[in-house]
Amino acid sequence: MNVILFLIFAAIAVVCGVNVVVQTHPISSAISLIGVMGSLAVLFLLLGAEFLAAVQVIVYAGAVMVLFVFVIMLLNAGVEIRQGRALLAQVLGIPLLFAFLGLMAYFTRSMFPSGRDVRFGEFHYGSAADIGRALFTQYLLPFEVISVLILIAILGAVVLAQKELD
Amino acid sequence: MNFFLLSLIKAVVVAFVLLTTLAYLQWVERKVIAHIQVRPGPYRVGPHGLLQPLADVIKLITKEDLIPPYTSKFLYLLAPFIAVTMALISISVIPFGGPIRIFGDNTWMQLTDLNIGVLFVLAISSVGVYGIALAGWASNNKYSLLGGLRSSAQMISYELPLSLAVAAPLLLLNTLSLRTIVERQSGYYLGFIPHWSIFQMPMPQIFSFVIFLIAAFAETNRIPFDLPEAENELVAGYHTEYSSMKFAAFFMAEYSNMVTVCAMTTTLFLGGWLPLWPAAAGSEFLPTLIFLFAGAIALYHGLNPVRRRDAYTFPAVAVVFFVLALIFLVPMLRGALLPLFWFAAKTGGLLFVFIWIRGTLPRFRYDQLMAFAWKFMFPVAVVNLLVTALLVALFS
Amino acid sequence: MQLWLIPVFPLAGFLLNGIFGRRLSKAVINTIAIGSVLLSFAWVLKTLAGLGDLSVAHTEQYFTWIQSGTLNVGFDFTVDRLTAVMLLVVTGVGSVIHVYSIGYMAHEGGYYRFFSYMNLFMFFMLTLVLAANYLVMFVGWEGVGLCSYLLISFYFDKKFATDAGNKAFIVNRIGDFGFSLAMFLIVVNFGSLDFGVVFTSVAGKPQGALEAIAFLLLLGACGKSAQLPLYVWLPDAMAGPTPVSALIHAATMVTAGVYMIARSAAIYAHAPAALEAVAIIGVLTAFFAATIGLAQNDIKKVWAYSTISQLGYMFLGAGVGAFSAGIYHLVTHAFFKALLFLGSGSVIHALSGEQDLRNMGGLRKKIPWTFWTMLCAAVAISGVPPFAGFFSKDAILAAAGRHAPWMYWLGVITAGMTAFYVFRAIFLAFFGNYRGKGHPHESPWVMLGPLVILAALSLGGGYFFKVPDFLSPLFPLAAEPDNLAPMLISVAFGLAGIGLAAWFYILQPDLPDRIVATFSGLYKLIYNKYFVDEIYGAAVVNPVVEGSNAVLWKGIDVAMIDGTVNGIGHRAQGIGGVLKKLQSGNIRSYAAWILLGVVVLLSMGVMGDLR
Amino acid sequence: MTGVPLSWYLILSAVLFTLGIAGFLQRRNIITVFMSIELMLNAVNLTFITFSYQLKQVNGQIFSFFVMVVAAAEAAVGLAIILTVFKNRQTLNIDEVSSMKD
Repeated sequence: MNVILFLIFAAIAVVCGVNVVVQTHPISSAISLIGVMGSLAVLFLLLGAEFLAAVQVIVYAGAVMVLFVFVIMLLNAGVEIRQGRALLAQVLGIPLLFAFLGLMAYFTRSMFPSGRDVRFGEFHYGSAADIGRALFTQYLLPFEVISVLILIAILGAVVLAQKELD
Repeated sequence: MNFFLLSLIKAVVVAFVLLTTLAYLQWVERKVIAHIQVRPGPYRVGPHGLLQPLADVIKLITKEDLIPPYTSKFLYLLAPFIAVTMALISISVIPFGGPIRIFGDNTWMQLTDLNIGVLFVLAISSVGVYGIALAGWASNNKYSLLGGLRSSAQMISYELPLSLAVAAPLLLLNTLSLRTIVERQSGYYLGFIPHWSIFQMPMPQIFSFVIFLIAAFAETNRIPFDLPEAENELVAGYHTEYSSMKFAAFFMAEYSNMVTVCAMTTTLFLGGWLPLWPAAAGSEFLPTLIFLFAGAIALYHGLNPVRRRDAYTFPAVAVVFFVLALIFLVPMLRGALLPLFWFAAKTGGLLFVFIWIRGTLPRFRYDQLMAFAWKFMFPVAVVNLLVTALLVALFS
Repeated sequence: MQLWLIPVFPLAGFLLNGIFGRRLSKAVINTIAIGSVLLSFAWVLKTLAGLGDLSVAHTEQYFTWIQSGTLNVGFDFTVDRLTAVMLLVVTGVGSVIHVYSIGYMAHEGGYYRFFSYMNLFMFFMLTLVLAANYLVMFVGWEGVGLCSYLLISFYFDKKFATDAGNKAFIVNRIGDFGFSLAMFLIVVNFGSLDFGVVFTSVAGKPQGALEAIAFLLLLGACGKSAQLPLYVWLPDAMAGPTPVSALIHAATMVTAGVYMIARSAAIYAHAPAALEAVAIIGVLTAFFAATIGLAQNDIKKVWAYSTISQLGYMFLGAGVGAFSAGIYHLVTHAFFKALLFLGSGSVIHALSGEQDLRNMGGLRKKIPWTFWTMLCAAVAISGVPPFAGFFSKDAILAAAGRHAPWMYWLGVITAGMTAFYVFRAIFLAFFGNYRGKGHPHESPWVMLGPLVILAALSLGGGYFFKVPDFLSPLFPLAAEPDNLAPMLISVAFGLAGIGLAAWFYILQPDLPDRIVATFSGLYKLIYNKYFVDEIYGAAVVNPVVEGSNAVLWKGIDVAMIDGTVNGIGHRAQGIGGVLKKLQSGNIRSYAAWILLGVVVLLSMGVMGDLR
Repeated sequence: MTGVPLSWYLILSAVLFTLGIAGFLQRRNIITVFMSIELMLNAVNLTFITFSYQLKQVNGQIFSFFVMVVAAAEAAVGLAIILTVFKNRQTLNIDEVSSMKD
């Protein structure tokens, strides 16, 4: 059951991920990315992070990606034009990517040869209460700092958007 | 395998009831609005137009299914699918009633209970935006696009006060599971004031309730916040280019969202399936009384018919009501049906408010809508949340 | 006693008028500006009335300003009898001049600006006077310099006015430089800047240090009070409006140097060489400026040189040890010189801006109030008994006579010249036939009122305000030998000067021209103010400018500093020119580079067994 | 029930991350590039949560939470910047937005 669920959603994630890269229309990429996020949320659930799974959907799929879609619609972004001068990226990109992937896989295999198997329900420290307790005790300072960051981001977005209106 | 079988049965029952409700909700809406506007409403198909939903469904199914040219076909088809799926899915975590026994198994009148039920509903509803946004985009129509843009901005904006309004009662109830939420609202102050969130000490969540309800109007694109489908500006908004069953899907999604939102309001603020006053004070006989009263009225109209056929239809309705009243007197069934009655009564009352407001209020202008969300609802919700948190921290 | 309120009233007036003045009506601006100064004056009176006989200084400490090591400078104010005299002069004469300004400035632009600057000046002047230590005094010192600059350049659309402002500011810098050095020396030697501490511990300090401090303070005083050799800015400062000349450049600010030397009397008492220098500078300045004043045709320039000359008297008084006589002359001079300026302002006002004496004449009948009040001032400054100038000048000359006869004689000759040039101006302006073109008209009462008040003070101020007696606790009076001869001589010289002026300019109006023709060389020398400005230009200003140009700018700045910096820049540019090929501006190639780096690092990890 | 080896999750994460890089390298539309970054962040989140499971600690989830918050902030500001760029240059092509090079 675990394996089946993992394989299904991993496959969805990878297919959607590939789609993000190969689709030429930004809105198709965006939809595919939402697919990746959704399947990742399920994987989070499998890993016992139920709160984060919900947050993943609410924040990423529900807010961030809606913003993306909104901007794509607003700018009426069309199919992208394939013209560029990034010779390096074109030539070096693909081989480098494969090298990177291979190295990462090698590391993972060699560093975690006998990692514990993931079984749904074995880990149950991911509830909202656990996250909240950690956030408001051990990670209180980062939490406050990040709230200030959010505030700054809001102000920045407002300032930028305001300038656009003038 | 009992688990799966039970779940299947429950799912089928819930789906059937929900879909029927959706169909008839539309009839109810047309009737209520008609009466608000002093006209009869649907009247031809069946007695008092009772079969109108069926006729509508047949009409929609048999209509020509148009796909406009120069559109992204995949997205065009995906949009109504997303809309209706996301709208229907959230009903699965709503508890309709307490524990019951079916075929010797203990179960709950709820499809499933999640630890993060509230977050689940929020997540699903936030994904629901895509249905409308993509429909607007994929139709390749400027009115649709404007409708889609408006709805995405509107729904993102109103999600904030909505979530903040949800957070406040959660501070009181201390759980995210919807079933536990209802259970923690049981009990009475002084023997008659229920422990519902809107009454619960130390901070009655009346403000949250109002904010949630207003934000819910916006989230469901209902008047006075139905900017995405403002007829006089945008033809029909995001579903201008949709026809036949795809159009019906959007309609279903809208009504289903309404039902979900009302059910969520009931669960979060109005104590779910819990009765208004204690059973000891006779709350268990209320349904019987109501149905008896309704039957008596129907019987009276049947005995004094305005039209000839009323002499047959009204007595028949009266009989149905009397049977219902009797069913509520059977002790074995009453235990299962009373929670359902209370849940349906509360949800139905809220739905009536939705329809009532649609019949009464005009539409906002778009900038007013946004200003209202950000400059009024959001601050009020934040203040409410802070005050609640403070009081909870001080008194519990 | 809330001493701080005294300067704060004008400061409030400055802020109100400065910030909101543009939108206020003239009536409101007047109320704020004059009201604040009058309030200040009233508060001075109340304070002095409440402080008793002031034989002991009354000090108030507000807050610690600078705390550094053992040095502790507080923002403190103090009042003793010297301060009291200065406060009365500053706020009293200041109030009168403010009232006068309403009439004089009525038709000028920048009305609110003028009054806000005037109030700011009052604030700084009162701070200077009230200061209980050298640093707070320096604040006021610099502040009045700033206001002087601002008001000289008041007509900032005229180049000569802004040039004059710059000149005043720059020349004053030299003096301020001396003052700050003196302060440093005081800190080093005394460890404190408080007057009380410094003056009580002055005995026993090294003689050299005290002389140095005293000389540096003298340099500062020379700058502020326009003494040789730093007097050159004052004549040009007449470019400002006449009330400014009266208030700042005659009555108050320029006397700050005298005040400061009198305040530092304890130091000078132990620095005889510096004190002698004060006397010499004073008497030479008095004589020198008076000679220039003989030949000036611009009425305000005459008073300017007269002011320098009278300031020289004050320095002389201080330098021969008669500090109280110097302050006495400061007070009377404030009355009659302010009156002369205001009167000439009234004349200028009557003639719609005409300042040249040669274009006046016969105004006696046309503007009688102005004439009579100015005549009062003229007799006062000429030392005619029993008017104000007589007492103070006589006190100074008497002290000078006891100190050194040559100073006395030079002072007496100067007194004669003073009487001559003052009456020359009076006769040229008010007697004879009218030589101008416009139609003179008497000034409004708001201007004449102050003139009358000041006239009364000029006539009776010397007799009624016996400043030396009042100051005797601070500066003991010298035992005066009962000898009337010096006094009679100086009075005689003064009357002779008046008579000579009358002979030259009323009885024999063509005589001056013949004398000028005879001594044309000398006349040109005097007329051109001994070419001092030109000499300074050639000897100081030009070498500095040229030197800066040739050495500092072209040599050091361009060749060395710029050369080094630009050289480094060029190198970096060269290297960057090669490296910039990497910076294609294409973000995707940057990403590719980063990826390359990551892959290289990972491979190194694999090879180096990162585990 | 058999479990899924932990390394599968990590490799999935690596694959998604690589896909993100690929999108960054190959795509020209600024918005798509931005989405590729989001994809990479998601991949990293998966890694964090996997390690959280492995170490039986909640810390990894907290990090992941912070990443999401930062991503949200970044999206808001980034999209505002994209709007401004589009407003000023009428293009979304990342290769044409290169005036910093000179």
